[in-house]
Amino acid sequence: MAILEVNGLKVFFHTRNGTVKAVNDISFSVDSGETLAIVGESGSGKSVTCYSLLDLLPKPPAKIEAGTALFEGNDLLTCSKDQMRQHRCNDIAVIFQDPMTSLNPFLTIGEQLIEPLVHHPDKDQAITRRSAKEKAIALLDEVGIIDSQERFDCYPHEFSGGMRQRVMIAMALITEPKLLICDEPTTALDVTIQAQILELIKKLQETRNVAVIFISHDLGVVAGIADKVIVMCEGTIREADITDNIFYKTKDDYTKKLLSAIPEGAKTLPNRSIHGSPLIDVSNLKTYFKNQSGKKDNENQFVKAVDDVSLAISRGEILGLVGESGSGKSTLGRSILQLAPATSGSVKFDDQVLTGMNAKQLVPWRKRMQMIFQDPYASLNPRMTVFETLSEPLLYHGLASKKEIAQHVKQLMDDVGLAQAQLRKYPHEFSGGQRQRIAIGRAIATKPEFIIADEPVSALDVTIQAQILDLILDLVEQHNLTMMFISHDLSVVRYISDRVIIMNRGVIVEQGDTEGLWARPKEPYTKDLLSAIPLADPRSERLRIATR
Amino acid sequence: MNLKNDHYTVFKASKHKKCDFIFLSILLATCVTLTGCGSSETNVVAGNKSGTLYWGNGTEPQSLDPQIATGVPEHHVISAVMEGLVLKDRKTLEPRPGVAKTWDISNDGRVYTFYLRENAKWSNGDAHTAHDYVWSWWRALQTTLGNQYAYMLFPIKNAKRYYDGETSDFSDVGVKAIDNRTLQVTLTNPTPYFLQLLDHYSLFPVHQATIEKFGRADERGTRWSYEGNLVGNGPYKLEEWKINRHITVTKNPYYWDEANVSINSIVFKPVDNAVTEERMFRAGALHVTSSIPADKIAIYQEKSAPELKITPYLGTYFYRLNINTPQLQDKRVRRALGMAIDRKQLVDNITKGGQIPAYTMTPPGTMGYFPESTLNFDPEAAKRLLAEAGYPNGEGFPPIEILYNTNEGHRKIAVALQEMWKNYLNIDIKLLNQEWKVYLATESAGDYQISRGGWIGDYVDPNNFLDMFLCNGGNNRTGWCNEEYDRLILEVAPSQSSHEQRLKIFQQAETILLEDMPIIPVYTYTSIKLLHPSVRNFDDNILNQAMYKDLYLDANL
Amino acid sequence: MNSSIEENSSSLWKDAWIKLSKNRLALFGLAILCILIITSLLTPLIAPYSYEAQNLELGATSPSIQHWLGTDIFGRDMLTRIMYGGRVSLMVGFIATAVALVIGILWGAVAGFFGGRVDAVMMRIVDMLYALPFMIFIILLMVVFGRNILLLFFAIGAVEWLTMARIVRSQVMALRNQEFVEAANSLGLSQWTIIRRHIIPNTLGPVIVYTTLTIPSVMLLEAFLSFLGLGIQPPQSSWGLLINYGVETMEEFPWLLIFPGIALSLTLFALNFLGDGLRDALDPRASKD
Amino acid sequence: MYRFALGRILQAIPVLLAVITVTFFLIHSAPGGPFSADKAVPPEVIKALEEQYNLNQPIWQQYVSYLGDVVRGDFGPSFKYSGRTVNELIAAGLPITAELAFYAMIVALVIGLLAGIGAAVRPNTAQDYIPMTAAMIGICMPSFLLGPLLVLVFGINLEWLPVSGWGDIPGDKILPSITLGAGFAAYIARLSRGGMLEVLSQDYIRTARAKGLSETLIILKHALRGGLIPVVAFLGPAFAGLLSGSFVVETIFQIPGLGRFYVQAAFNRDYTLILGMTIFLSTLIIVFNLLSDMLAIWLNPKLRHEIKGAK
Repeated sequence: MAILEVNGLKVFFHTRNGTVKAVNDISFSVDSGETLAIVGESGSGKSVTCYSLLDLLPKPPAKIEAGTALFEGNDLLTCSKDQMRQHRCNDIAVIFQDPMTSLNPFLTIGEQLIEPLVHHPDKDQAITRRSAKEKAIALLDEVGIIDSQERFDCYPHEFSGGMRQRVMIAMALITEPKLLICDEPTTALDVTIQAQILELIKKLQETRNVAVIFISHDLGVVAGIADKVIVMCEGTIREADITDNIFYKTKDDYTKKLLSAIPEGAKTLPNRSIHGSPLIDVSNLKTYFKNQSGKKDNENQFVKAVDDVSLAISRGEILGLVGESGSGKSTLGRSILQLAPATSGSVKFDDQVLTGMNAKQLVPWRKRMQMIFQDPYASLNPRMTVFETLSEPLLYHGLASKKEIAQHVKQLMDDVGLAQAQLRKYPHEFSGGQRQRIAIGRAIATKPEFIIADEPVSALDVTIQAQILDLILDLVEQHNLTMMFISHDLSVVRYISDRVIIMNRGVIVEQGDTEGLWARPKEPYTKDLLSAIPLADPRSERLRIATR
Repeated sequence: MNLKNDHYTVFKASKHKKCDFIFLSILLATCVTLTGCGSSETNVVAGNKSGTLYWGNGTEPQSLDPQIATGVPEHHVISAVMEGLVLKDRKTLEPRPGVAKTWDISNDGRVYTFYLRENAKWSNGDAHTAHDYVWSWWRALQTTLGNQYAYMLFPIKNAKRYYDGETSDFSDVGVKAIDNRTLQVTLTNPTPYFLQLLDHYSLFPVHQATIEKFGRADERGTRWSYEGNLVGNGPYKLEEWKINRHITVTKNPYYWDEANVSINSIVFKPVDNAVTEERMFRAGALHVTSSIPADKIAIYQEKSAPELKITPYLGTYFYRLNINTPQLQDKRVRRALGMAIDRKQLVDNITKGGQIPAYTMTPPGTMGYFPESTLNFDPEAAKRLLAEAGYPNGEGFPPIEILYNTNEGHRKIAVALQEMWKNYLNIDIKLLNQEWKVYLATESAGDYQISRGGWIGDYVDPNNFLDMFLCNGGNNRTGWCNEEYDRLILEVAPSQSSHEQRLKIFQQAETILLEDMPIIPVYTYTSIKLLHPSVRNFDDNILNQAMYKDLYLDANL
Repeated sequence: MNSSIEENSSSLWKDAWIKLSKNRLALFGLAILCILIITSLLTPLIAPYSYEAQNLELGATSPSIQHWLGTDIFGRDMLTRIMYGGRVSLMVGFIATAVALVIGILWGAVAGFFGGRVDAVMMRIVDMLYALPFMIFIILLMVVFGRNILLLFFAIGAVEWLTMARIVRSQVMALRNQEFVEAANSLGLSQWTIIRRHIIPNTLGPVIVYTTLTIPSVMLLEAFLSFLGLGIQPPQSSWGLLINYGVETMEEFPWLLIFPGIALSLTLFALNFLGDGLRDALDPRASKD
Repeated sequence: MYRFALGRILQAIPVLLAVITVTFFLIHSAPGGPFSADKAVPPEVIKALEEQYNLNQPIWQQYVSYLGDVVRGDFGPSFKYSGRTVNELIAAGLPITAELAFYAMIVALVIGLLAGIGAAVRPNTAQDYIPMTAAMIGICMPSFLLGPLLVLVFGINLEWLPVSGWGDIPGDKILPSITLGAGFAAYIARLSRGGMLEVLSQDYIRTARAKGLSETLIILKHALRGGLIPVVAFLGPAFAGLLSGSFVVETIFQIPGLGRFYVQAAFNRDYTLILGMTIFLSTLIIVFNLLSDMLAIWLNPKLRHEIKGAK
């Protein structure tokens, strides 16, 4: 029997710029014990759908225009505020995407866990702090928090991302809900952690027999756990079916597009690297940071972000640098570009030692090496138009005169695939993919020889990701670039790079030719990484989860 | 839809009433804490019952040592806790017996013999003798003490010589205790106002044992005059001194005239802001104020409120003209400036406190002195004089600057004068105000063109006003010097045998001063205060001096 | 197409203006300010009376046909006085605030951007100035430099920039680790260029709001300083001084307080509306209308 | 935390020394000495006085010996209040000013937080606009205007409250506290509104709501801590402002606090008193800035953790 039945739901956002039809007439149902995945890119309305069920949307501007959402026969959309509190407390729980921001940084996790029990809307159901704590600790054990007794009194920042998401899950489960809504619960996590969390959700669902709505933009992630999948696009349902049908027998173009956008297989373009003296030569590079939270004894005084790394990049090569968060991969990139001061070791660019140069001496070299940053939201100055952003490097390095600048900028816009008419717009007026195009445009403006791309696609939707990867490959080809491509996503790295370096805890674990490494990983860490990649193939995914 | 990027706050209120209630109760609790409970009767009502007088006393007294203190607020407290040989009549200011029951004056007016009361005692019960005066006046003449009123003793024979170090033997000075109850004072010249000086605090006796207990006799800054230490001989004794809060004095049981002291205690409150003081008076916090804001006077006058007391005061408001300013060197210019001031307008519409337009430096009526003046308000004559001096219709007259110390009252007068001179003489005036000490430094250095000044008499005698403008007078500051004037004041006047003759000499000197006009008299001060009707026997006099022991409070009001 | 691109070069300000012109409240504020400024400029031509001519016999009178806003105790027309006072107040308010703004932004931006020792030393200097007795400082300035309206700006600017510097510093501290600053670094831009182009424009929001609050308080500070003898002298006046005098007689002649008070409040509200509008206009992210 | 505090205290020493030095030379170079008066003071008297207070020594010598005294905790005798020491005068005025500042702070916090939180809870409604408009006026309403207005209304017309004094009559502390606190209440209202709006749009508030907590609990427990951090950071500067702003209020209400002493001392050129008070007030300002920073750290578990770690 369906525990939740949504019919004809319409949610519009009434802003001063007009009405956005975020969710436009969708219907679906979930049975208890069943996992429903809602898949779609950002802006597809998948989160809005779920938030509207629990009355978590900001009103205004959001307004539920029509529809019903029957939870065990009661309409969630029209119930009173008190009833809604009851539902939130007893029936439906949410795991949010970002465990970083979804936990209150000012309260201990224990306090946050027991809250709904202690302050239950029904005074009769409220329990004492002591018994709530017992329950919470048991649950923390269940979700895999070690030393739960002590960790109970810790603050969120004292946990790693994965642990925080476990806490979040415990928090959702503590009221023993009948329906669990997971809103991109693994998107912010590393690939190995993601695998663990997915596994945990699956396990808990089975032991507790709860219904799950699993929201994700990543078909690979849902392949292994979903019973049914809904594909959403622009507020409407494109396709709804059981999982296997979606993956293997889809007829919908959009679903096909999603599936095809998942980077798969090796780089298709030839390796252009020129042997001989490398363009970049890093030897024994160490970058340490003063430890803020450690003790002041000599051993732990520094965080060894990059610890004795040597590598070389040939001209024309695309080097993939893979590592999980905290592995030091970004710091390595920044150290090579002299953006983070190296503690020791040397970086040579075209046989010239860069380490130890002052800012002024570096200026001519800066022109020749550039960086593309991860977050297209943060890496563009929000108060500069595209024109200004793109013209700045050109003017600063004297690559174009004031007269020619417009022409140059337009050329750049063409290169990165942006419409010239958008010159006057500000970053916030663009989508993530377009922003990343701007950032790429800025990086290639000075016609550099070497570019470090630091997770350039990890914040993007999968279809956009594919476009940007293709753009990068195009540009590398066109401008004969050398590139270091940093990513945590192994599929992406495999798709784009000639050679791969795996980094963990500041040191290089393994390196080698991309396909060789995929085929014959030597180190256990590499093997772990490779095996954790979720595949958009429900059958093999299920098999993998079962065998682990 | 990215929820994070949305401006609108995710919020709906459900339990609002409850929130508001909590907040309101916090606010209420705070209010209650601050209030205490209920209100009580005003100071005035309570004081009338208990015989306590609440006195608005200007600024916080800086010292109660009569030989160190200067200033009016200090005077008010000191004359409650100490007393001189002679007191003044509360209306006429004629000498009245104080510690001295009677006195003789020799025929040549140079030797005074005082007979002290048998029952004169210090507030600790010690005997109070003529020797106390000899010692006190010796102390008053010690330079190391830094007594700014030492000159008040200079009429006494050899006192100035002793002070200047020309003699080191105090027995040369004309003060002698013949026995415990007889004090003989010898003066250099017959000094008609000498008896008045005895009522000035610089000639009050101090208690030797107490002073020596807390330090050397000539040491400043000892603690002898503080709460719990001070021993005096006045109708009251110092009970409590809370800095910037109040000074309380209570009846002195050892006072010789204790039986006639009616008010049990006086609370002096330092209130240095006239606006606040007036509000306090209205709210019943004070019986007497030390002043009243000029703009409030009219309001009290309109309803002819009995509280408002306006009395002529022994003081002159004037402007100094710096003789060294090129355009002021010509006395015709100075006269023109003096004649182009409509003093009546000024006192009626600006100062509004019943001040009297002044055409002479000495206030009329000072010890029977009614000087005549050649000065009057005559813009036409002023214009002519200015033209004669080479500035027809003010043309070519360089702009001139009025200096005054920062004060609302001075500002208003300067602004009015600026406009009058512009109007009548067509000359440009600029104003410059300076903070008090800066103003003093500027004025003393002669670094000004026109500067406002004021002089309050220390004793009732024309001499006190006219000797300011001697060539080397410390308070002259105008650069003006006239030998004839100096001779009249320093030599001719003191040697006159009769009072009338002496006043004629002063008139001559005053005429010289006004003809040359290094100063422009503007008005004669009035003392303006608010006085609660329950305070009786607070009679008006030109020194604005209350006789505390005569006062009583009428509890029916 | 080409011509439109040429216009792009200073587009933040240009776009801000376009956005501002669509914000009715901000336009209202701007209009009020313009009226005030134009009135001030034209005052010598349009003022109904002389600001210094006294009529002592008339004295203080309440508003009437002849004197719309009444007269002060010298019988001077209040409307005229307020118009002339506005000249001084607006000038002092804008110039002194501008001085504080420039010093405060530069100081705060440099301290926040470089951090470490530079920051420590610069902020300790700010601490010290915070702790200094203002009164003595003013008296001394007055004595050493004499009376000078420039000194007034200096004195006010010297006080007001401290808070501005602190606000900007904390903003910059948050900004300097943003990726777009790092991107600018990787382009090889000089530190100064980064501060000027990337840091300061992004601190404008709080700065503008603080500025709109500073201008009225500067006007009142001017009154205090003029009262102490630094700054303007009678018969000239300013709104602050008029209010100051008005307070003394607010029971007897309330109009002497009310009308200058209204003038100042009007400016305050106009500035506030304009400030909020500007803040939104200068933030391209704020919704566009 | 101790280490952090200690570091800040050590940093304060050069600041204080600079304050002393600048003030010392400033006041000594201001025209007019402590003993100049309207009636010309004879040179003998001036000389005697200067000798007694060591003002006849070279200025640097005075400076060095003053520093020595200060280190020993002796601020010297007041020049003007003959016989009083500076320590004694500060001891008399400080408790009163401190109490006034404390009550004003309470007024500011209670009114400011109520208005600010209330406005943030219902943004863009009357509950937001009215207190925020009032706050804007409050920020610009000088206390020399607000004080007399309150006195006229509550003291004289309604006769509810005393018009002056401090601790003499019950209720005489209300009007001064409100007068002094009002401007700061306005600032706090704006700050807390901004802070609360920021926090209320955070994800973790949504989490709390999804857990079925009541709105009151969400505001008081989840939002308040983070939302008040800007207010806490403002408390240090606010305290400094309260201390220096107390002069006007003390004058209006005739309160015998430090502020009036300070200004009188400046006008009297009472060198030792000015210096003593400057040092004292500077120290207080530094200490309260430190306390407000420490409170902000303590409120934020992450910062607390970092500071603790650095120990």
